[in-house]
Order: sequence, then structure tokens, then C-alpha cells
Amino acid sequence: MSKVDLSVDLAGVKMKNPVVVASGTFGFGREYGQFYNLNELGGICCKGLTLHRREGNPPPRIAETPMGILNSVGLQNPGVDAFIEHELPELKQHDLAIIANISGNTPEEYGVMCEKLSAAGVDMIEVNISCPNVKAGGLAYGTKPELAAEVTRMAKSHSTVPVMVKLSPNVTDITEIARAVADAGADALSLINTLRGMRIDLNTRRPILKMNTGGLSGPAVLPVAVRMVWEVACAVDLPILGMGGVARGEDAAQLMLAGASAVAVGTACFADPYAPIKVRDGLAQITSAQGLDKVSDLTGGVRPW
Amino acid sequence: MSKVDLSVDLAGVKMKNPVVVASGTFGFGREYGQFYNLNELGGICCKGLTLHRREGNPPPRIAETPMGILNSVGLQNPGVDAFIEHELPELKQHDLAIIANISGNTPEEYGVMCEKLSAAGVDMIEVNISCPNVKAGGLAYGTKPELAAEVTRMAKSHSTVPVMVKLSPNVTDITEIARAVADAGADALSLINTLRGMRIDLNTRRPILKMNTGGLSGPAVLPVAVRMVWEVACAVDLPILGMGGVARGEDAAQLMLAGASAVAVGTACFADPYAPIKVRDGLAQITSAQGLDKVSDLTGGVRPW
Amino acid sequence: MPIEQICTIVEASKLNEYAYSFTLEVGDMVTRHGLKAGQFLHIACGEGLLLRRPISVCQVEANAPHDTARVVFEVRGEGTHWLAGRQAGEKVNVLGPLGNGFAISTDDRLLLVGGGIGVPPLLGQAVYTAGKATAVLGFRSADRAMLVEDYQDNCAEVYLCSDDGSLGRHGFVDAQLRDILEKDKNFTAVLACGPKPMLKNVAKVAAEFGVPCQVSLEERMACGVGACLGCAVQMADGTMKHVCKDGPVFDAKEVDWNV
Amino acid sequence: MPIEQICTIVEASKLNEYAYSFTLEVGDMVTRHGLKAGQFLHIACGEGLLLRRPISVCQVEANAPHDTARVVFEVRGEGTHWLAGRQAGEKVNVLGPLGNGFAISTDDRLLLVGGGIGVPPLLGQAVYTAGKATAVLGFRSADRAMLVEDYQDNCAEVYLCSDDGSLGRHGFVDAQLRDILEKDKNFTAVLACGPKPMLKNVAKVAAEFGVPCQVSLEERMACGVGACLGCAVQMADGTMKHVCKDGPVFDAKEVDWNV
Ligand SMILES: Cc1cc2nc3c(=O)[nH]c(=O)nc-3n(C[C@H](O)[C@H](O)[C@H](O)COP(=O)(O)OP(=O)(O)OC[C@H]3O[C@@H](n4cnc5c(N)ncnc54)[C@H](O)[C@@H]3O)c2cc1C
Ligand SMILES: Cc1cc2nc3c(=O)[nH]c(=O)nc-3n(C[C@H](O)[C@H](O)[C@H](O)COP(=O)(O)OP(=O)(O)OC[C@H]3O[C@@H](n4cnc5c(N)ncnc54)[C@H](O)[C@@H]3O)c2cc1C
Ligand SMILES: Cc1cc2nc3c(=O)[nH]c(=O)nc-3n(C[C@H](O)[C@H](O)[C@H](O)COP(=O)(O)O)c2cc1C
Ligand SMILES: Cc1cc2nc3c(=O)[nH]c(=O)nc-3n(C[C@H](O)[C@H](O)[C@H](O)COP(=O)(O)O)c2cc1C
Ligand code: FES
Ligand code: FES
Repeated sequence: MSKVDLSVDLAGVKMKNPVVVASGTFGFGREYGQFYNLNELGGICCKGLTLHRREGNPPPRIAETPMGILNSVGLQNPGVDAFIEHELPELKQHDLAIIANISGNTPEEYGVMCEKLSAAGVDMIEVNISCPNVKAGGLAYGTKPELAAEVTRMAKSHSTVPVMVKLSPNVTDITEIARAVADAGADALSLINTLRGMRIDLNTRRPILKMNTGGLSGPAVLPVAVRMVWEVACAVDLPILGMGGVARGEDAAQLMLAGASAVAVGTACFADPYAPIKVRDGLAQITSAQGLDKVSDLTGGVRPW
Repeated sequence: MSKVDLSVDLAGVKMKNPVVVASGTFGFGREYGQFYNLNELGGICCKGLTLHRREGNPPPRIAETPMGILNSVGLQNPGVDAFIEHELPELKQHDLAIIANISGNTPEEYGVMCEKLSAAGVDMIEVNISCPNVKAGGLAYGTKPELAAEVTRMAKSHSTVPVMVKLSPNVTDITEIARAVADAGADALSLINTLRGMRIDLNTRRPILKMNTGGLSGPAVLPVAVRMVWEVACAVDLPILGMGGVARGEDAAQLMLAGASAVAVGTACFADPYAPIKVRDGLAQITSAQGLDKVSDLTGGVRPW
Repeated sequence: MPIEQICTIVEASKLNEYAYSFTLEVGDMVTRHGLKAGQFLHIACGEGLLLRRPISVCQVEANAPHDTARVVFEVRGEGTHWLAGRQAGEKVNVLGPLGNGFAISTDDRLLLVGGGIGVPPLLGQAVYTAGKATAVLGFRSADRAMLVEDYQDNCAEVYLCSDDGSLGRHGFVDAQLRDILEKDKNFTAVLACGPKPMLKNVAKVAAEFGVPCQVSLEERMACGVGACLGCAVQMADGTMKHVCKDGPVFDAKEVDWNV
Repeated sequence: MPIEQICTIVEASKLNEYAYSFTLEVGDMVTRHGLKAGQFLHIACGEGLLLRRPISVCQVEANAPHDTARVVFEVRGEGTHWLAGRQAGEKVNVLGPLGNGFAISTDDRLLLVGGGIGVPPLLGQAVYTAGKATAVLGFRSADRAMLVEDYQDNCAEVYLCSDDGSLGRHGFVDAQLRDILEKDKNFTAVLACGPKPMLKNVAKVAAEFGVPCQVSLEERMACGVGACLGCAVQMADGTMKHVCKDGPVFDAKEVDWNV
């Protein structure tokens, strides 16, 4: 296993292994950093940032579903400046790719954030056009090709680091958005964000989430993620950060075979803080069991019928 | 429990209880009819019919996923005439609502099938505009409002029994299709059909399904189904047959609170042939525990925040 | 610093029809990681459930080779149902110590107010202040009562209430609290745990009498460690705090009780 | 008529590093529902897995108060891994009898050809024809061998082959089959079970020698009872048949071997 080369390259961002933690599930690394050294990770997608501090949605924000969870956290975050001042320096002490995840209310906000974050020295910017929880803009950007392209252009023109655009699965044809974003100059794509879902408390007759609906993540969505990564990989020629339901090395390997250059682990951390490390070790084991030298050889290796 | 009135009315179709079995998961009733009397059910959505016999897709057609399954059966069926001749008479021996599920390659085919089935005396026709497995037309009808409306109009004008249109969840905005179909005269809506997904065999690097992708069903999709039933119930004023991941009375109750008048049980039968009966009994128990006389009082009872 | 610990259940007993008491071997969580009563453990409940379940610690003991922690829980849904089925000798996967317990010192003269499954987490505070505390314990009915003797053994006084009058005083704990404070305001703190409406009332009464009040809150959690921002509670100043990281114990004055 | 039966595992043993043999109490499935070797049971494997796993029946016994059925399985993935962890005394939820076994009579002089985990389902046929059968058993290697003594006890002759030469003849079962048929064509049927490429070769050899051949096929299943049309196999005439309802045993001539 030690023989396997785990390093990958995601749109020019070099990572020592392909396992990233997904935005919003790992904060800025402090909490899970109590369990293990963050250097174990390939990278971190930080909690989604907005231009100004946001308190997020009212609770309850979490509901459990069969092999999944719904969340309606709603982009609670300290704002991009506070991130740069209070979180980034600490993160930079570590050897892992720092990917800032951003959401804006307008294309201009995306631009401003990209400028600040590029200057502050993050390794990559992940442009969230797909957060289903914020009424203003969030959903629309991710479901309309023209808007997605506009945000992408704005982010690109204000960034000096690679820009990765994060796609929503709540669309009829994800390749349409992927193409629009690729044409607009994105350096990479990440997918999938959460599927929209709902759970109702029978006794109170209330939706469990105060926002009524929320984003579904966790193992339940893995097959949708694999399908969409494959479709997007077939449709556009950009590196992909695959995510959605990864809990084990096998899940990650499926996403890589489908076309992902790296994978993110999100919800699985909640059950098991060590999930990202186990996914990494599982990937290494699978790679060597298949007689490969490099984990990156898995990428796009699926042989469709 | 015996006190609860379980009867429901779905667009004029009276059923003794709200539990229907989902199309494609219960054949024409013969197989599970070996386990219990079909009279226990409120109704049956028969395996999807086409104008002519179809052999369906090549195997493998089934893959397991976390709390879900993928299928790519692809509308294997004996054709509408053979159904009317060989299956319907047997089904009519039983006291349950017979709902014929149809898929066509053209609006005209839908019309022809509706005429034949109305004449043959089914209780209701479920128009499948959402089967993701058939390249010709299937997907397009379910994702384009105008096409969905056209098929609905054709089905309505050739039917003398209520027409229910089955919606696909693989769309950006399901209410858009629901409205188009409602405006075109549908008597009821059923949802959700399967979400498209994929699973890859790590060893062969082949998708497990010979069709590469297939339709995801089972508990994993329940939160998506609840959300969509709620959205559609808010958007249009038609009775809804809710389905997607129902395995227990609680799941069915969620769909009813979200707006469904009746529920269908599909994938759950594969694990437990008695699932529909357990769902029915669970619903009765929940209804009485909530101090209600009629299960139909659950319908639309959710109190959004 | 929280750790993941595979804990052997060394004692499992049923307190009443719904409530179970487990004593867990928690490794060095007490001696090394400072686990104390009022903090919580995040317990993995069965293979089929994705999320862990947060359960408060009601008593701890520093022991060799294993510290122990006692948890008491009621069966509410699938997770607690699974947990209730575990037997002594079986193991559970636990994250802890998590959250902050009550801010008290051994000198404090505490007025503990617990309702239902909010009763257990306060027991450790009674023990810690060595018999000086007064406790008001409320239950829905007599058959739901639990830990009454434990409290009697560790408190100066114990008052019992029940919603239906089948045990102790007929009525809610805040009425009892008011009666006590009317006679004696000399408590250094009111500590309360129970359903939110009860906590709101308790906080109000304590404020009226000018006694500082700490409350232990519940919210639906995912990570349990502060990473997901799932377990938000709204503060009076409009900001959000998080039960798992900033709580579960909050100063009652900070909480926005009007949501 | 299939039924759902909660079956106690009365005997659980390990045949080699990967293969397990269970004897299940199957209620009256043999006496009343006609369960026989070559049919299969659809076994629920653990809480977290949605689908049941199909496992062939390798021997049956009509017994009071409980009939028994023996199944032999290899650990392939999550479901069989879970099953392998069950102990004698535990219960499993089973649907059965499902599918059709081999069409044979006690007078038949059978040539049984099993490969790997395809070996067990043929044992019942050897027993049924009371020592008259000839068996060719192929394994990947000696350490994967199983049930050899059972076959030797119940067959006229037993030939062993292995892919790596570590047991019996070095090579595939179809080569052995050819040698046997070259010397003696007087078999009423070849019955084969094993991986599809092996079955294809066996079917070809049997056809060459004009001996009728029945093969037991595998396909991924959902319902197991014929309702979902999941387990399709393509027939030579272009139609689909279903392993769970029309099979698992098919006339080799009917099957489309070119897909
Ligand atoms: C800090 C904290 C300490 C707690 N201490 C105790 C204790 O000592 N004893 C005890 O019996 N209970 C305690 N609870 C409540 C306990 O966590 C819930 O009863 C339990 O999670 C219910 O899980 P379930 O699977 O049985 O119910 P389900 O309703 O099936 O659970 C579904 C989901 O909702 C969550 N959930 C349901 N109810 C609650 C709730 N009240 N609070 C938080 N999440 C909930 C579950 O964790 C799970 O994610 C505490 C909760 C918190 C937040
Ligand atoms: C009619 C029939 C009889 C069988 N008899 C036996 C037997 O006697 N002994 C034995 O060891 N095995 C037998 N098999 C194969 C056995 O069903 C699979 O090995 C088993 O389902 C694998 O499940 P898993 O969870 O361990 O593997 P996983 O790969 O985790 O299973 C994932 C899914 O794929 C399905 N699957 C995987 N491999 C197969 C396969 N080869 N055939 C059908 N479905 C598969 C599983 O059922 C499950 O739904 C039989 C299969 C069929 C169809
Ligand atoms: C609690 C929670 C918060 C999330 N917050 C964000 C976010 O701020 N920005 C973002 O782009 N995605 C966010 N996501 C989506 C995840 O990054 C990821 O795309 C999704 O959860 C699927 O991966 P998983 O199944 O591994 O969790 C969040 C997910 C969860 C569960
Ligand atoms: C094996 C299989 C076959 C199906 N065939 C059809 C079909 O022919 N027509 C149709 O409208 N839906 C079909 N469906 C979709 C189901 O009717 C149902 O909408 C879906 O499975 C969600 O419900 P469930 O999660 O309870 O299974 C099929 C589903 C499965 C699993
Ligand atoms: S549960 Fe994740 S922050 Fe509290
Ligand atoms: S598995 Fe359903 S038809 Fe065979």
C-alpha cells in the first residue's frame, strides 16, 4: 500500500492524496483537527463563505433520512474577511490544499470575494452556484446556464488561483450547466451539491427543518453522484472533484472511475470523524489491489457498455 | 384500529385503503398474490405497458445502492392487448382498483392504449411520461412541459376512465411539469418515478447495469419524494398518488401529510412481500393514534413553518 | 479534546418503562480528557442509522483501568430504541467529551430543576456540590419517575412534581421553583434541564428572583463537534450559538426564548 | 407456492477459507411446498441491505417438526459477509421455494459438472439419483475445494480439476467433460452449475456429444419471485426469460450464449 502514488493534480492544484473534505461539513478544520493532523488530507473545502457574515437559517437545521441527512444550515459563516483574518493563517500552517467555497448574492459579490481570497493565498476557489438554502440567487445560479456562466466569468476574471464551479444536482440536465460553466472558463467542476428533500414529523405535522426543505447528502445520494460525475466527465473536458455520499474507499473509487480526479468526503464525517482517512486508505488499497501504481490511474477508467 | 376508515378517493376512483403497489414492482399481481389475497390492497399499478410487446433492456438490470436499488428493466411487457386478454380478467376477479400504467413512443400510441384500456374496463390509467430507461421519447415527455401536456391531452381525449400522469423527479422544477399536465386536463398526478443513478463495479470497471445508468428507488429517495409531493400539492389542485421509498406506515403518512391522497409501495416489496399490508396497517395505527377517524384526514395536513 | 472511544457497557438497567441507565467504560475520558457530568457523548446507534445520538453524561467516575460514565436515556425513536436493546458486555462507539457542562464550583448552593429526561444530567451537579443542592424534579406521572433516590442521597432537599398529580405536587416545576425562591433566594445558581417550554418558564422565574440560571438545551445534531453548524440556537442578541460546541449549557439570559 | 419463513440455522460450518455451509430449519417448505435441491432461497442479509440474496439449495430433508435445507455459499460482498457471520441458533428470514430445480428422474444417469460455488447445488442431484451419477468438480485451487467427500459418497465416479493444478487434473472442467463423453456417451443429461463462461463451454461440449444439458444460471435479482423482471436472461430466440421464475435451471439449448 505504501507503494501507491496517491498524489493527484486538480486543475493545477497538487494534492498529496485525492481526499478532500466537503464544504460545510468540516468547518475550517479546527474541530476535526482535534482528532488527527489535517496534513493527512489532500485538501479542505472550507465552509461556504459570503461577503458579509451570515447567521444562517433558524433551527432545526438537521434531519435524518434513510442513509442520508437533510440540512438547512444556510451558509452561516463569519464572512470572507473574518475567514482571511482568523481562519486562513491557522489552516496555512498545514500541508493541504486550501479551497475556499464562496456564495454570492450577485456576480459582483463573487468577484469581490475571489479577489480577496486570491490575494490572501488560498489554493483554489470553489464557486458555489448551487446552495439550495438561500433564496436570493443561490438556486437560480445553479439551474440556469446563462447565470452560471456569468458568475463563472466574474469569478475567473477576479481570481489568480484556479476556479472550480460547484454544480447542483437539482436540474434536468447537469451537462447543460457544466458546458456553460466550462465555456465561461472554469478550471474545474465539483459535484454534487445536495439534492432537495423534506421530512415531516408525524406528531407535530411540521417539517422537521424550520426551512421546510433542505439538502440531502450522505450514502443515499451516491448513485446519483456517480451518474452525474460520469455524465459531466463525458460532456466537458475539465477536472472534476467528485462528491456525494462517499463513506468508503469503494465509493470514492466509483466516483474516480466515473471521471473524478479527486473526491470529497462530507456527511460521512459526522458518523465517523476518521472517514476521510479511511477513504484515503481504502483508495490506496483498491489501487494496489488493481495492480496500479498511481491512484490517478483510476480517473475516468470506467468502461461503459 | 378497526375503527379507522381507511377508504380513499383518488380522482373518483374509490379504494378501500390508500395503499397501492407501484408500477413495475408488482407485475400484474400474480406473484405476490401467492403470498396474500390481492383484496388486501387498495389498488395495483400494473407493470408498464406499451402498445406492442417489448423484451426490455439487456441484463444486468438491477444494482443495489445504499438503501436503494437501481433498475433498468426498460418496460419489458407483453403489450397492451396481451394484458387485456391474459392479465386483466384475472385481476378483475379481485376487489381492488386496477390502474394500467402506459408508455408510448408517440402521443398517438398513448391515445390508442387509452382507448383499449378504457374499453377493457380498467379503473384508471397512469400515464408514464417519465420512464428514464427508454431512449425514444420517454425521458423527453417527462422533462418538457409542452410534450407532457400534449401526451396528457391525447390520453384524456381517448379515455373514459380517470387519467393520472406520472411525473419524473429528474427535473429542475417539478411544479412546472405538474402545472402543464394539470392544465392539459389530467385527473390526478403520481410521483415520483425513479431518480437516475449509476453504480460501477470496481473490478470489471463496468457499470453494473448493462444500460450504464438506471432508475433509483427505495428508502434512499423518500425525502426527495416527500419534498416533490409537497411542492406539487402546493402548486396544483389535483389528487396525488405519492410514492418513492415507502417501506413503513410512517413513510406513507409523511407523503399523505405532504399532500398525497393515496400512496404506492414499490421497492419495499422486494425485501418484504408483505410491505404493502404493513404500510396499510401502520397507516391505520398512526391515524388512530392521532385521534382521527379517517386516514384521508392526513392528506395535505402538513403545517409548513 | 474529544476522542473516539469504543466503550463497553458495564451496567445496563431499566429505570422505568421508557428510561434506561447505562454505565460505560470510557477509557481515560474522565482522567485525561476531563469529561464531567453535563457534557454529552455522541453515540453511534446501529448500522442502519447515519447520525450519532447525543446523550448527556449524568455521573462520571475516575477509575483504573477505565473511567466510567453513566448515561440515562429514554426511548424516543429508532436510535434510542436500538440503544435500549444493548446488554451489559456489548460495546458502543462514542465520541466525547463534547460540549461544556455547567459552570459551577463545589461551594455553590445550587437549585436544580429537572423535567423528565432532563432530570439525569443534573445528578452529577448534586454529587459535585456534596449534598448542598436543592432539587426540583418533575415527571409526567409517577411511572415515569427516575433517580429520585439518587437525588435524595445527594441533595439537601428534593421536591417532586408531576403533571398529573400521581407523584408529589400536582403541576409544573416552575411553580415549585417560585415557591422555593419566595422563601429562600440564597442560591448561587439555578441549573435547569428539560423541555424547552419548561426551561423558558424556569429562566423567567429565576430572573425574577435575580438568581443566575444555566440551562441545558437540545437541538438536532449532525457532527456533534462544531463542524457542521447544524445544532444552532438563536441567542437574544440575534447571533447563533451551537449546542454541541458552545453548549449544551447556556446562560439563560443569552438565549432567545421567543423562537 | 413460495412462503416467507423465519429459519433457525441449526448447523453452521466453514468448508474452506471462503465457503460456508448452513443447515436451515425451513418449516414445512420441503414436505408441503416441495422445496428441492437446485431451487433457491432468497435470504434477507442484515438490516442495512435492501435486497435479499439468492442462494441455491444443495440438499433437503423432510423432517418433523421442521424440514431442513442445506445451503453453501461463498463470501463475495456485504450480504454474504453478513450471512457468514451468523451462528448456529440464529435466525434468518427466507423466501422459498423459489425457481425450478433440475428436471430429472431417479433413473437418470447424470453427468454433473460444477465449478467453484457452482459445485454445491448439484449435490442434491447426486443424492437423488442414488449413487449413479458421475461428477466433475472444478475449483480454482486445492484450498477452494469443498464437498468432495459428499460427492464421493453419492456418486459412481468423481473427477476433480483445478485451474492451477493444485488439485486433481490441471485445467478446466469442460476438458474433463470431453474426455468422459468421448469414452461414454450414455448419460441421460449433463447438469452444470458455475460461472457463465464455464457453462457456455460445457453446453457446447454436451451439444457436440448430443447429450441434453441443463444449466443453472445466475443474474442480479430484486424480488426473486417474478414480479420485477429484474433477473432477465436472453434466450436464443431473442426473448427474455427470468432466472427467478423460469430458472435458475434452463435447457442449455434455449440460452443465448453470445451475450
Ligand atoms: C446535548 C443533548 C443531550 C441530550 N441528552 C439526553 C439524555 O441524557 N437522555 C436522553 O434520553 N436524551 C437526551 N437527548 C435527546 C436525545 O439525543 C434524543 O432523544 C435522541 O437523539 C433521539 O434519537 P432517536 O433515534 O431515538 O429518535 P429519532 O426521532 O428517530 O431521531 C431522528 C433524528 O433526530 C434527532 N433527534 C430526535 N429528537 C431529538 C432531541 N430531542 N434532541 C436532539 N436530537 C434529536 C436524532 O438524534 C436523530 O438524528 C439529548 C440531546 C442533546 C442535544
Ligand atoms: C439463483 C441463484 C443461486 C445462487 N446460489 C448461490 C449459492 O448456492 N452459493 C453462493 O455462494 N452463491 C450463490 N449465488 C450467488 C449469490 O447470490 C451472490 O454471491 C450474492 O448475492 C452476493 O451478495 P453479496 O451481498 O455478498 O455481494 P455484493 O456484490 O455486495 O452484492 C450486491 C448485489 O449484487 C447481487 N449479486 C452480486 N453477485 C451476484 C451473483 N453472482 N448472482 C446474483 N446476484 C449477485 C447481490 O445479490 C446484491 O443484490 C446464487 C445466485 C443466483 C442468482
Ligand atoms: C451540513 C452541511 C453543510 C453544507 N454546506 C455547504 C456549503 O456551505 N457550501 C457548499 O458548496 N456545499 C455545502 N454542503 C454540501 C457538501 O459540500 C456536499 O456537496 C454534499 O453534502 C454531498 O456530499 P456528502 O454526501 O459527502 O455530504 C453542505 C452539506 C452539509 C451536509
Ligand atoms: C424494477 C422496477 C420497475 C419499474 N417499472 C416501472 C414502470 O414500468 N412504469 C412506471 O411508471 N414506473 C416504474 N417503476 C417506478 C416505480 O413505479 C416507482 O415510481 C419507483 O420505484 C419509486 O417507488 P419505490 O421507491 O417505492 O420503489 C419501476 C420501479 C422499479 C424498481
Ligand atoms: S452538531 Fe455539528 S455543529 Fe453542532
Ligand atoms: S428477481 Fe424479480 S423477476 Fe426475477
